[in-house]
Amino acid sequence: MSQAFTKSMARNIFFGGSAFFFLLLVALTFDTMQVLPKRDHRENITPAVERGKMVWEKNDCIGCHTLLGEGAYFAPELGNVYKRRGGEFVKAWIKSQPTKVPGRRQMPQFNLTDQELDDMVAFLKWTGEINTSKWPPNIEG
Amino acid sequence: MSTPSIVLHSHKPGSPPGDLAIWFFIFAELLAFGIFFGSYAFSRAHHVELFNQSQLLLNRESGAINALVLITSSYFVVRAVAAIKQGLDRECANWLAAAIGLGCVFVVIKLFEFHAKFSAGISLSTNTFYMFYLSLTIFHFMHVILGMVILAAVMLKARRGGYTPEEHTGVETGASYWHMVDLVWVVLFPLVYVIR
Amino acid sequence: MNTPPQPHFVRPCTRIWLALITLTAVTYSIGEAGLGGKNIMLLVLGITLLKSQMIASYFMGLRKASPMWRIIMASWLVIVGGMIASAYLMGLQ
Amino acid sequence: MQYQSQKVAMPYFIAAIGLFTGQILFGLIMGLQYVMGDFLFPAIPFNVARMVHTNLLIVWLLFGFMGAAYYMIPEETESELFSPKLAWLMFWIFLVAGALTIVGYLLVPYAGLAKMTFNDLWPTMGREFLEQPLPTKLGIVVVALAFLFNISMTILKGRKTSIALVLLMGLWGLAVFFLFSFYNPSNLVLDKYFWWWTVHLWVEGVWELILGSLLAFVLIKVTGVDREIIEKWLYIIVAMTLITGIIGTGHHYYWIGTPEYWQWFGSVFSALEPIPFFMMTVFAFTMVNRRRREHPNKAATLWALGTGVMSFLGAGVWGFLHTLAPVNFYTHGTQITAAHGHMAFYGAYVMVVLTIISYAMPVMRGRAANSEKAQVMEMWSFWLMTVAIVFITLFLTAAGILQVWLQRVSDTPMGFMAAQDQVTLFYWLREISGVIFLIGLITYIASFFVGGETKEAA
Repeated sequence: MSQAFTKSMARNIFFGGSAFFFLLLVALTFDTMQVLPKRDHRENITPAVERGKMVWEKNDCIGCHTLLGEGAYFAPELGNVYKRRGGEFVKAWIKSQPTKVPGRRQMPQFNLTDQELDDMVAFLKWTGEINTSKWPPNIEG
Repeated sequence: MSTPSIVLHSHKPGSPPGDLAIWFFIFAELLAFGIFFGSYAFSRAHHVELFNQSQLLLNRESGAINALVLITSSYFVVRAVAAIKQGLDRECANWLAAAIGLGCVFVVIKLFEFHAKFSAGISLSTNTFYMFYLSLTIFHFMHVILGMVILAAVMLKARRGGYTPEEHTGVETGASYWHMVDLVWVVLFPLVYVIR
Repeated sequence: MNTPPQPHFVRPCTRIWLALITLTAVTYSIGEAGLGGKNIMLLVLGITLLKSQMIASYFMGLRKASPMWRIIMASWLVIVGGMIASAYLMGLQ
Repeated sequence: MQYQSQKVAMPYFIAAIGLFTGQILFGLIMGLQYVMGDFLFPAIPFNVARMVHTNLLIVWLLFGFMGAAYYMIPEETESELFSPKLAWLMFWIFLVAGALTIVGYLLVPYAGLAKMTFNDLWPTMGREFLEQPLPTKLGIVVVALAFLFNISMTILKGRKTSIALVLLMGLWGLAVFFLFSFYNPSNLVLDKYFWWWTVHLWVEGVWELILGSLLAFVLIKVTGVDREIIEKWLYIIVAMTLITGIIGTGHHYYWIGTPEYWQWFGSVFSALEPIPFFMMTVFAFTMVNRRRREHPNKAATLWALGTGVMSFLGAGVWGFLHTLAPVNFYTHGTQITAAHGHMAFYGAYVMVVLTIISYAMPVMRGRAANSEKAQVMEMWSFWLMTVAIVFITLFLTAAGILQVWLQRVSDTPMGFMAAQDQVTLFYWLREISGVIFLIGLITYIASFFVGGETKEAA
């Protein structure tokens, strides 16, 4: 490489460039935080929804399912399951697991109390109402 | 002992003025801006009416004045490079100070324009046109500030006599970056403020 | 130590600067007149590419650089100009 | 090996390879569960196997990075490590904490583990890659701080080279962005938004600094090209990495509720993210072509070149495949993401750690390079593992394309499980490639124990 390209200039570009774009990320984050309330309807976060998120996390549902497309790809997307199946189906399904059909993918029995089941449904219902720019493409998720 | 007349220049003949690394950064920035200009143009093709309508609310005077300001400050930087090649440190620093001064004018005009838009309730999420208008102008605005920081650093070093006719790559590096910032606005102004 | 003569590029750059100022004024007046349509767009785009080429060659000093650099800059201008023009024409249909 | 304290890297490398083997074993279990749904159920349900697989991956890479730092920094700064004892202590704490966590995942139902480890006090569990209980997370912070203290003090009192500086920034960045894993708001959108500041700004931000500095170090040693040129390239590569990668975070903000301008910013900047990886490939090959010495360690050179190519393919090409918003709309949350994940992690981070291990281990054992026989075996392992990962990625890409077609694009979309049944063939083929990968890994481990006359000490 020619001598015309000095290390100190390259270092300045590294520092200047990364600081510049980190500032831009912070600025965009600031704007996003202003706009988010209108898109995620945080006013609908009831204590049940909060408890539901805790139930979701305590049982590592993300270890098999995806939520808004992020997680494990072993089991269906649950971001829009409330719209796809409805709350009662979700509760009945969780209570009736595992199916024990040989060779099929199995979901463990989590022994959730009725309160936890209702909270989980509230959380999934709220998640389904987030404005995700019309994702997923169809109800199958 | 007579000073050698020929200019000992560590500069590789044929490579553009200033440090090659800054040219690498210039073309990376031009690539990013180019993709943004393309995205603007093609999404305008899908919402011609919306873009034309929203464009009316832009303050074309401030855009034009800013174009003149940046072109003139670019010219001042050319004069600064010329001065340092003659070994006139003080004059070079003064030209750079003038260029930074005009940069401040640009920043002030831009701040007024943004303030007007934000207080009118226009934001990145208003519609696709304003999303592009604000993204492009804010992204360019930050480049102007970074350019002014670079020019300020070069000016201080020039004032301290840090450059000589034989070795002033730093001044040319800062100049090239500043010209890139001006070049981007020369393309951005007609695209966003004029073409309809 | 006598001061070396003024570099050769200052005089042309002054002329380029004045040309850029006038071309910007022309673009601005087109905008003020609120003209639209294909020909106006091509005119404005032509002016913009001319201004950009002037800045790149004279202000940025690419005129004296090896052809590779001039080609890179020119191709950037052509691609961006091409995108803007083709997108505009697409929008007309 | 000029500095005795460099030897502290040895346990870190050994632990790294050990955990790597564990990661692959659980990967094979999961691969089988994809085709035989009730394999090892309920003893090891899929989510537990996945936690172990992903957590082992991250922990063994961290061991590799720390080992690499302990090996490189004394040599870069031309001074002994600040405190080898502290390094040994941290090694055992991190290994024990990691082992306990994995045992906890396997033996205790996750909800029980959460209760046992005071998760209610400060809930941070149950999120992908960050499933560790609170005590483990706090342990990681302690180990990271002690490690950074050790490395930073060594650099402060020694020679400050660009490679050491970039590595230090990468490691400090890693620690800083890990702190975002402690932020777990009840609003899912905020939770995900800052979750990505740990995950994305790691693997597409500061980890690339570590990758760059490790690769630069090995290239200097193996090619003998002078430091000035290599460090210039390093700065430009890591500059482009952060310039594109920081706003590249936007390609995770398309569909999680964040405003729609992220679809433009995310697409534009993440489309530029392959550039630094392409530059790394050109960098590696240019340096090796212009080498000024014939280093006896051919295997390490192969690993270094392989890192450049595979990181460009896996992170660059396969990343670009599904990074543009209109494409991502259909491929988000499908096997395409898994395909990119496998090749990117292997190509960029697994290979660079194996590069530094392949270079450093012989030196720490008192010779410039292993015997011809050992190096041939190591090269066999390189090709077995690399080709296996390429096939895993190809099969998962095929599965992903079919899944997108059946479940997302078609007018009569199939349900999730119905679509999965259609792609089972590719899961079988992926599992076979996984077994070949394991054979490659076993060959790699075996190559350390092969005798034969070795090259003279460096």
